[in-house]
Amino acid sequence: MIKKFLNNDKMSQARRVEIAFEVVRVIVAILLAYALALALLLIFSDDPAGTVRQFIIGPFTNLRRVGNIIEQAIPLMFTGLCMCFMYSVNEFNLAGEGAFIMGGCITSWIALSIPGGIIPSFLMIILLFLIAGMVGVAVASVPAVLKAKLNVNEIVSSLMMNKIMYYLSSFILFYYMRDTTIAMGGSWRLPNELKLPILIPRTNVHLGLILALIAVAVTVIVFYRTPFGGAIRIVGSNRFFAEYTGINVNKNLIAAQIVGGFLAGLGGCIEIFGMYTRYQWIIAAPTAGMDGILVAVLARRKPALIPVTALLLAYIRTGADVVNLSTEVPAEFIQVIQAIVILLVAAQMFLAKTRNKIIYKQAQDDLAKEEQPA
Amino acid sequence: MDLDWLVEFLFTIIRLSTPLIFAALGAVISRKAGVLNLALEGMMLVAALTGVVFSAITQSWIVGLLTAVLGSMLMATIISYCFLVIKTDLYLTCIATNMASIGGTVFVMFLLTGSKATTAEALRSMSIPRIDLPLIKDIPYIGDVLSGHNLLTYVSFAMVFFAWFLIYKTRIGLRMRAVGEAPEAVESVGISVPKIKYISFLLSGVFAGFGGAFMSMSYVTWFSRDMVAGRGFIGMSIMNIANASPVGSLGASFIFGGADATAKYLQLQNLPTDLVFMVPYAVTIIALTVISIVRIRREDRIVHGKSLRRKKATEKAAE
Amino acid sequence: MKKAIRIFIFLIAAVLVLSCVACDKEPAKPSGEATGKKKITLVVQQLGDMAYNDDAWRGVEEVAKKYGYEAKALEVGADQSKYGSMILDVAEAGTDYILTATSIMDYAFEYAPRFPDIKFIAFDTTATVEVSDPNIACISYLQNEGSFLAGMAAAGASKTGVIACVGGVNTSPIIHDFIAGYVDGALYQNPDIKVLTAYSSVYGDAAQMKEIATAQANSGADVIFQIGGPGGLGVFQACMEKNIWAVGVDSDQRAVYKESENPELADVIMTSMLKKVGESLIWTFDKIEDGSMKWGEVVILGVAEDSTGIVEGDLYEANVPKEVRDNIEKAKEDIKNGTIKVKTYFEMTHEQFEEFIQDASKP
Amino acid sequence: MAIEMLRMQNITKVYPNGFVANTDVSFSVDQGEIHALIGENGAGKTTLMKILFGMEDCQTGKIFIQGEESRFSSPLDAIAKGVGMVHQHFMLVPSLTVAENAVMGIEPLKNGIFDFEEAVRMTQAIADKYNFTIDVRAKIKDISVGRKQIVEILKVLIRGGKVLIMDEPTAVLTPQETDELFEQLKMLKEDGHSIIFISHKLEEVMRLCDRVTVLRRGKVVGSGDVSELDEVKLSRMMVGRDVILKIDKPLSEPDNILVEVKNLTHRSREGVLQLDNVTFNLRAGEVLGIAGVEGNGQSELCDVIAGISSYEGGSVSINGQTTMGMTVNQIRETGLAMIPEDRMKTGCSVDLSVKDNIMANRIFSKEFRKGLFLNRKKINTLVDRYIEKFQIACNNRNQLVRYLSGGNIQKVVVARELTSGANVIIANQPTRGIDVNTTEMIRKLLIEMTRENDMGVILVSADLNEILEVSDRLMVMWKGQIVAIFPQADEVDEETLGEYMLGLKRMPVEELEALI
Repeated sequence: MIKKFLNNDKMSQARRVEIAFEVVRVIVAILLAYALALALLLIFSDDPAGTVRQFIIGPFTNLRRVGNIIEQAIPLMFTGLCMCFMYSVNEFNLAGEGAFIMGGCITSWIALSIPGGIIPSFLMIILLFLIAGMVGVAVASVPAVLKAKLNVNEIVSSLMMNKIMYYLSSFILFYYMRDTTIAMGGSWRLPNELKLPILIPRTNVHLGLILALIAVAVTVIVFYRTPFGGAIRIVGSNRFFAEYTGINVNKNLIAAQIVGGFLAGLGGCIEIFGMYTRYQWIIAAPTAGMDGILVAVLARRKPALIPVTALLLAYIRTGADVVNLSTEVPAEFIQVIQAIVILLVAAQMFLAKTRNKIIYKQAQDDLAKEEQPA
Repeated sequence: MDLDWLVEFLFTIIRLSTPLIFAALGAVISRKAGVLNLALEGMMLVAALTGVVFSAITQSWIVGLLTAVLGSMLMATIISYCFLVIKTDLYLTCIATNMASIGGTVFVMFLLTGSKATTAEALRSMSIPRIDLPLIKDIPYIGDVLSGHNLLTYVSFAMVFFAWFLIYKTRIGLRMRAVGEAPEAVESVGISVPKIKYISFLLSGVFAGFGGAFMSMSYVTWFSRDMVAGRGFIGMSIMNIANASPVGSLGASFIFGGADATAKYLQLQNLPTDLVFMVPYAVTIIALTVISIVRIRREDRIVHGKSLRRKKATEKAAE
Repeated sequence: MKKAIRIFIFLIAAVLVLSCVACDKEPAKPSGEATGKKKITLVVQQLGDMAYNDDAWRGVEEVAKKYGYEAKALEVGADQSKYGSMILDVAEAGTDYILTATSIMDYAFEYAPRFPDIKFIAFDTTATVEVSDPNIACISYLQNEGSFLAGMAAAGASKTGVIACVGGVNTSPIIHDFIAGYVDGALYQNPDIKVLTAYSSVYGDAAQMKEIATAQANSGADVIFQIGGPGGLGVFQACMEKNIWAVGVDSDQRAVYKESENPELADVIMTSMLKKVGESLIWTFDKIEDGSMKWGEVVILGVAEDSTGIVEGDLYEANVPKEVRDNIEKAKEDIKNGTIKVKTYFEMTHEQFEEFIQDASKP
Repeated sequence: MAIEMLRMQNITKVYPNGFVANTDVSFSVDQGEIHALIGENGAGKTTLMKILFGMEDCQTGKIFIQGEESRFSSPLDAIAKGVGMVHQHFMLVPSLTVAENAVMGIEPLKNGIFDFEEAVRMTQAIADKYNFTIDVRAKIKDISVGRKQIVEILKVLIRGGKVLIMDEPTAVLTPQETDELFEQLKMLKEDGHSIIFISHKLEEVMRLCDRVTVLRRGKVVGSGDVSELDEVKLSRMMVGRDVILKIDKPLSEPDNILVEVKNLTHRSREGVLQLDNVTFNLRAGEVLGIAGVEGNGQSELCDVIAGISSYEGGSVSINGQTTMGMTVNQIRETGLAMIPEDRMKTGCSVDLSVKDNIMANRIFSKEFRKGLFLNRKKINTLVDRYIEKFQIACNNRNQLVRYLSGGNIQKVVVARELTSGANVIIANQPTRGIDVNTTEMIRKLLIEMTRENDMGVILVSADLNEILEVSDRLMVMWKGQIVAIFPQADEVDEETLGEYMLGLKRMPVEELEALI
C-alpha cells in the first residue's frame, strides 16, 4: 500500500514524501511519548510495563471501552469543528466552551419546562437542537461582533464570556430546575423520550455520533464547496486580499464565528441528551471548549481530519482512564503524559531534519532523471 | 467608620492586585517579543509548588522564592523548546503545559506529602515577610493603605518599573521590541529571533515565578491544588486591556483587583452569588469595549469622512 | 480524507505492534481472586478535597484494616459523562462493594439491578432519595443539624453580634444545607445575630476564601464557619491574622492541624462541625459484618445518631459561655426528640434559601 | 590585478518543499567592484544571496572570503566576515529610530544599559563619513523610502561591512533617488567596498556595474565585464531569447467616459491630506498613466476609487454610478477591477490554491453556482483555461500560490482581474519586481484590453519606462494633487516628467482644466 501510495503520479514527489513522513512522524511521536512515560513510571511504579501496556491497549480491550473512545470523541468533534470555523477566519475566539455549556443548559431547562406530550418528542428534539445552536450563536457572536466592530481582543472577551456563561448556567440551574431530592447540583431528570437513542448496544454510543459525522461532512462541504466557505477561507488566509477583492470581511468574520458557535451549542445539547440523565455541569464545567482547540490544532485546522484527531484524543484519555482504573498510578500523572503525547504529535520540526534529507535526496534523483535525456 | 472601611477596601485591592500585576507583567514582556503567553497559569502553579517545597526543606523563604522563580523559568524553557525548536503550535503548547502543570503539581505534591489537597499538613513552608514602610506608615489612612503589605507587593511595584526599564532602556528590551514588531529585521542583522523570544519567555517566567510565590508564600503559606485559579488568564487579559504597556498594566491590575474586591464586598450584601461572581469578568469586557470605543472615536474625529461614510452606509443598510 | 483514513490505520497498526512488544508478561490477575479478600472500591470524583471524599477514603481504609478487606479508591474526575462506564468497569472487574459519592449515585442506581452480587453504598445523599433495589444502601447526613449546633456555638461566642460563614463553592446543595443549618442555629441562639454568608467562586481557592473571610472580619464578624475543603485553610489563616475564631468542618480540624507541620493554624479553630463520613462508613461495615445491615433503605445520620455535631474541646469550653453550652445540650435533645426542626436546604427553593440567608445578614 | 574579495563555489540549494533554487552556482566578486547579479524572478538570485548572508544553508558548495573558506550558519557569521545585505523589503523596525535600527545587533552599552546617545553618535559618524544626509533621531515610520534605503546601507557600514549585497535597491526609488544612490554606491566602491547589485533593470546595470553574472533557473548562464556586453545580449541570456522591449501599440480611440473623478479629497487615518481636489476622467479605449514619486497619493487614489478607503469630499462615478457609500463589492459590480500594488499582501492569498485565488472575486457570483454549492466542473474548466491562457507555470490548479514564483503569482492576479468582466481596470504597479517575460505579457494585455474590448485602464507605475510605453494619456501626481496632464504620453520625455514629479514644475490650473 505504501509503495502504491508513493508511486501515485498525481502528486509531486516531495509532497508524497511529506505525507508518508507525516504518518511515520505521528507514530514515532506517540511511541516516544509512551517510552518517556515508561521511563518516568520506572521511578515509582512497581509495574511500569504493565501500566504502559494498559495505557496503549487498554482502550481496545473491550467493547465498552471502544465505546468510551467514541462517546468522548462526539463532543470533541463538535467543539473541534467549532474551532475550525474560528480558525478559518484566523480568530482565536474561545467562546466555544461557553456556547457548549449554555447549549446544554438552556435546552435542559426548556425540556424540563415544557410538559411532555405537548410536542412530539421527535419534533421536540429537533427544536432543542435548533435552540441549542442559536444559544451557541448568541454566545459566540459577542466576542465576534466586539472584535469586528470595535476591535476588542477576542481571546480575552471570549475567556471572560465563558466565565460569565458558567455562572449564568449555575444561576439558571439553581433557580429554575434544581432537583431538590438530590444532594448534588443537578437538574430534575431529563424526560426519557428525549434521550438520544443508543447506536451500539452495551455502550453509550448514541445518535450524536451520526450527527457529529454529518456535521463534519457538512463542514467539509461548506468549507470547500460553497461560496461562503470560499469566502471565509480567503478572509482567514489574507484579510487584506479579501477586502481588495470585494469580500465583506466583517460579515464573513462574524458569520464564520457564528457558525462555529452554532456547532458548539449544538454539541452541548447533544452531549447532554446523549450522555446525561440530568443537567449537572456545575460540579465541574466540561472542558470541551479547550479540548476543541487541541483537536483543531492537531487536525491542522482541516475539518476532514477532525474525527481522526478527536478519536486520537479520546483514545489517549480512555487509556488514561484505564490506567487509573487498573493500576495504582495517580490520575494526575496521566495528565502529564497526555500533555507530552499531544506536544510530540503536534511538533512540526520533530524529525524534520530526517525528512529534509529524504526530500533533498528525492529532488536530486529527480534532477538526475531530468538531465539524463537532455 | 466609613473611612476605616475604605482604608481596608483599598488595602484589599492592593493585595488582590499583586499576583495579577506579576501575571500581567509576564504577559507584557512576552507580548513585546510577539509571543502570547497563555501558559502563565501553569508557570505560576509550578512556581507556587516549588517555592513551598524548597522553603520547607531549607527553612528559608529566600531560597523558596528563588526556587519558585527557577521552577517557573524551567516551565518557560520547556514551552520555549516546544514552540521554538520542535515547532509546536504556541497555543496548543501553552494549553498542554497548563494541563500538565495542573496534574503534575498535584502528582508531585502527592509523592512528597501523600496528600492531594494541600501541603499545609505535611510541610512547614516559610512565608515572605510583611514590610512596614518607614515614615509612610505614620501618615494617617494613607499609611494604612500603603504600608504593611507583603514584601512581594512592593516588589511587584518595583517590577513594573523594572519591566518598563527593561523594555525601553536596555539592549535586550530594544531587541525584544524589534522582534515583536519586525522579526525579519532583527534576523537580518544576525540576532537570533528564537533566542530573543526565548529570553522574553524566560523573563515572563521570572514574573510568573514571583506571582506564583506570592500565591503560596504570601497570600497563604502552603500549596493547594490548582491554587492559581485562573489568575494567569486574568493577567493576560490585563495585558490586553493595557495594550502591553507595563505601567498601564499596573493600572489595569488595580481595576481588576478593584472589581474583584467589590465583588467580595457585594457578596456580603447578599446579592445572588452567581451574578456577583460575574462582576470582574463583565467589568473586563465592558472596560475593553469602552476603551475601544474611545479609541475609535478619537480616530473618527480625525477622519471626518470615515464617520460620514459609515453613517451613510448604515443609513442605507437600514432602508 | 484518504489521508486521514490512512493515518488512522497506521495509528491502530502502530498501537497493536507496540502492544505486542509490551505483551511480554501475563496480564496481572485481579488480586482479589488471588488473595480471597473482599474488595471495596470507593468511587469518588477526586481525592484531595479535604472534605467528605477524603474522609470517606480514611473510613474505607480503616474498614479494610479492621476486617481485612482490600480497598481501592477510583477517582473518576470531573467529566461526568464517563461515570456510567467507570461504574460498569469497576463492577465487571469484580468487586464486592462499590461506595459512591453523591454525584455518582445516579449511575450506581442505574446499574445496581445488573449486578445483584455487588452491594452499592451511596453516601452523602439526601434523606428523600428513593431507593428501589435490595443491593443498594444510601447514607444521608443531616449536616444541617450539626451546623445548627455550630451556629449556636458561634452566635454564643460572638461578642460583636456578627458571625459569618464561607462556602467553598456556591454550586453544591450540600454546602447550602450546611449554611441553612448554621444560620438557623445562630438565629435560634440569638435572634438578633447578624450572619454574613459568602461563597468562593472556585472550589479550593484558599486565597479567595482568605480574602472573603478577611472582608467578613472587616465587617465585624468574629466567628467564621468554613465549609470549603482545602480552601478552608485560607479562612483559618485570615482568622489568625484578624485574631478571631474559626469553626472547622467535617472532622475535628483542630486536632488535624495540631498534628500537622503548621500547628498555629489549630489555635484559631474554636470548634469543628462534625459530619463523620468516615466513621459512618465504619459503622455501616460493622453492621454488615454482624448481619444487621438493612439494604434498600436510606440510612439517615444526624445529631440523634451522633454522626453530625460539634467538637466540644478546650477552646469550645473556654470561649462559649456556660449558658450557651447548656442551651446547645438542650437543643441536641430537642433535635433528637423532634421538638426542633432544623431548616434544610432540601426543603426550600433556592430563592427561599437566598431570602433566608439575606434576612439573617440584616442587622 | 584586482584582489578577489569573495567566491562562491558550486552552490546547490534545495528547499524543504523540494524546490531546487540553485544548481552548482559559482561566482566571485573582486575588491572595489560593483558586480551585478541579474536574472528573471525565480532564477535563484535572492536565494543565492541568502546563502551568502547565512540566512539559508545549502546542501553543497563552498564560500571563500578573501581566499579563506568560510561557513556561515547565521547572518552573524556573515557580518563578522564583513558581508552585509540590503534586503529588497526593508528590514527595519518602524517604531524605532534610525540610530536604533542602525546599531541593532551591535548596540553600544554603558554600564550594561543601552546607550542611545552613543548609538546616535556612531550612526552620525558613519553618515557623515559617506556624506549621507539623514536625521538619525527620526523614527523609521516617519522617513521616506529613499532614506530607509540609506538606513539599510548604514546598517551594513556601521558593522564594518566590506561586501554589500543590494537586492533590487532601485525598485522603490524615484529616478532622482536612484541617481543619488548610484553616486553613493560609486563612492563606496572608491573606498574599497565590493557591491553585489541585484536587479532586473539592464539599463541600471549598464550604468553602474563593472561585471555581471546572469542566472537562469538556478544556474549560471553567463558572466563577464559590462563593458563587453550590451542590453540585448544580457536580456537574451536572462530569458533565453530576444525580448522586444518596445511595444507596438495601435492608436487609441478614446470613447465615452467610464470613470469620472471630481474634486476628490481624502485624508489618512492620521489626518494627513493625501488626495487634494483631484479631478480627471477615464475614457473607454485608453490607458491613463499616473506618474509620480511613490507616496504622492497614487496608491490612495486607487484605493479610494476601489472603495477600500473612503473619501471626504468630491465624487467618484464609475459607468455613471456614483460610488459614495458603496461597499467594495458594490463598486466592483459597477464594472471595476483592480490589480493591487502589493501582490503578496493584497493581491493574493499565498496559502490558497491557484484556483481559489482566481475565483476570489467572483465566488458569490450566480454564474458559478449549482444550487447552494459551487459548480466545480465549470470552475475547474475555467481555471484551467486561464492557467493556459495566461501561461501560469504551476503543477496544477490546486497548487498553493506560495510555491509559485513572483511573476507567476502576478499572472494569477492579472488573470483574475482581467477576466472579471469589468470595463475599468486599475493597475497599480502591475509589473513591479517580476521577470521581463511576464512584464511584457502584462503590458501587452493591458493595451490589448483597451483596444479590443473598449475598456479603460488606469495605470500607476514607478517604472517610467512602463508609464511612457503603455499609457496613452499621462497625469503626474505630486503631494496628492494632479500637477500635469499630457494628452499624448509618447510625446513626453523623462526629464520633463521628472521635473513635474519632483514638484519643480506644475501646470497652471486653467491649463489642467482644459486638458481634463
